[in-house]
Amino acid sequence: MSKAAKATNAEANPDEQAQSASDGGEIEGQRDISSAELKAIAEAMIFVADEPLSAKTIADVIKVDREAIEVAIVDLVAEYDARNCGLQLREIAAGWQIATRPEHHEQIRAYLKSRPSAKLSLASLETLAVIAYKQPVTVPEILEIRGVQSPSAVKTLLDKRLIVAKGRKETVGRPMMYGTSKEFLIQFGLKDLTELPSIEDFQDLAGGES
Amino acid sequence: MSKAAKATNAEANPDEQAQSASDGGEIEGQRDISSAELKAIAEAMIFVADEPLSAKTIADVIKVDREAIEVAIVDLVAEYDARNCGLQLREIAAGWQIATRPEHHEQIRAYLKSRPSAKLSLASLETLAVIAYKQPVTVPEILEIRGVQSPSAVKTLLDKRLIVAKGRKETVGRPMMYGTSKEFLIQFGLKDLTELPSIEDFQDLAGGES
Amino acid sequence: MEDTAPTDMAAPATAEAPAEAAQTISVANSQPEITPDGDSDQLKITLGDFEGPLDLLLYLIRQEQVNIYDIPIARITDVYLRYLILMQELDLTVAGDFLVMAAQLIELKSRMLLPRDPLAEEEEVLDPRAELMNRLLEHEKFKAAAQMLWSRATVEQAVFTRAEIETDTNNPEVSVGLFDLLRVFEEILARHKEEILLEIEREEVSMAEMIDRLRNMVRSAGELNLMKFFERAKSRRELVVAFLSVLELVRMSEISLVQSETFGDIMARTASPMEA
Repeated sequence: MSKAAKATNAEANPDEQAQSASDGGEIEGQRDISSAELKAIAEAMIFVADEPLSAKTIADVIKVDREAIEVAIVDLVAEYDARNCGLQLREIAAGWQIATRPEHHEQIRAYLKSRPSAKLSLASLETLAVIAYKQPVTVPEILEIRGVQSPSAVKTLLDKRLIVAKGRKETVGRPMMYGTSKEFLIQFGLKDLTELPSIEDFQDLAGGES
Repeated sequence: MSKAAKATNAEANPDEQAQSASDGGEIEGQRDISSAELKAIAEAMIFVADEPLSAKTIADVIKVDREAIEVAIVDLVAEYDARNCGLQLREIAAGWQIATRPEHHEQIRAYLKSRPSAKLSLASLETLAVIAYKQPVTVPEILEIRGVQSPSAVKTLLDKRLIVAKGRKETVGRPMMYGTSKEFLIQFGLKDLTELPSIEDFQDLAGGES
Repeated sequence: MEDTAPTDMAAPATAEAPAEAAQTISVANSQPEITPDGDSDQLKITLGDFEGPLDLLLYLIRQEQVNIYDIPIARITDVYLRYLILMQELDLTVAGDFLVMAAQLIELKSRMLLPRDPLAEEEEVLDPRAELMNRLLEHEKFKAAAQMLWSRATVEQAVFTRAEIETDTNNPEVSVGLFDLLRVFEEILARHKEEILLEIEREEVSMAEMIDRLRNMVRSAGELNLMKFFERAKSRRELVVAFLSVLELVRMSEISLVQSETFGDIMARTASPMEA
């Protein structure tokens, strides 16, 4: 029995409906939705979604302006922060998600009996960095930058769904090109690829010593 | 990043520590946990749990008195109700659970229905793989290759418009042949079928080990 | 976790315990060390996660405290080669990439020794080290980026989302990517192959059947290439039966074997009436 299904067996409170009719403008084919209700619906929908949910998706489903949803979400984020509670509402992979706060990870791990999942090897991380910054990029191009022949790191990243195929390059042999996936954004806590620091920012680090 | 910093030096506010020492009493081998923190941890734990969580379980995991957790949860429930938000904290099956409120069931149902599903059952996925790589192919041929009956998977794929009929094969019974659709290309981000990864692409990746 | 190829030398190892080469990889702050071991001349080596020759070179440049923009090629080449020899002495597989770099360094070193062409314009004289320097700088940028990703992932691992909401357990759904399609297809093919093999195992050809088969084949064609006959065998056991049946028919003088040249094909023929 899903949590979502649990939500089905009750009627809306008549008082609230009356209230919602009094504020907020009417949208065609849709009953009035107060801003408080909009916030509540957005929160509930983000909660049941099993991946980060965009404001646009929410707006499309309940047939209101995206701006209204965006306002509601900004309000919600402020509420979550003000409550100083165990959860946060955050933007990730071009969507919104409810998640725990990092400071409680020890207790949550203790409950889930989970250990920090195996980290990627240095080879995989470097390969991932090359793909993230050079995408779409082919295996030969990755090997050229890394200076090593082993392409097995690419396979590891595919297996972990951190990268995806992005078509073929129109050169000799038509090699497959790779780019980062949505899963990559999620696992590395990124809103989108523009949130990655520029690769040139690492220039100062490179060769900076000595 | 600041989140990490928060996680590592998560020292409780001295005032709060003093408070919790006075009302909770210190538990062996466990640093003081303020009541605000207890509430946050309980909330986070209930959130990640895949079944209703009892106060006792939470108390056991973080090694505090059950009474302290019960107080924290009562506080939390009051907070949730006061916020008048999209979620509720409720007791069910001798445990606590975060769930959506019944009054939003319509919108949540609408959302769950609207979800584009790039998701396929394993049977459908296997059938799709056979059709993608062997097209045009008939149902008997698919059965032969997969070694299992798959007529319903073919129907699912037709319903999802991932495959289309491609005429009849000129053999006994003139069975219908199937191939992948334009929708298939769109969903898998392919320009054309030549962009499908080949077994060679995979072998190149696995072949790093000399 | 072991997702690097063995040739990558990714696993840290020590001179004392090379057997522990398969231990887990720690990404951060794992630098190799060479330290004198007590009074002896022996060097104690701790290898870091060298992901290839560029990594090793960068490390050596740091260790030797030389300027990456003005690398003393002769000195670095010597240190690099010494390092490779040490790795070989430790029985660590030195991957081809390391040897290629060694060759490039030696070539660079010799080019540095050549006198400059006095006729060449000053601007046209490119520093032979420029390409290597650029590759090193580029590589180091991505190493730094990898560290950044690592710390991001670490923070992210402390964040949890709600548990899966159960769906229909009878029909577990999987979200699909392009490579899933290929992987699944390969699995089907592999499964198919296994089934064929299993069927062959069950099918047993008796000695008598095999003798009949051989006899008929030789009779109908007049002669039979034995190699072809043996290749028809679908299992090791069937091959043995085929071999025995050839011996049996030769023993009974029903067939004779002919080899027209040394190492040539062996043909089975119906024994000629003269021999019979």
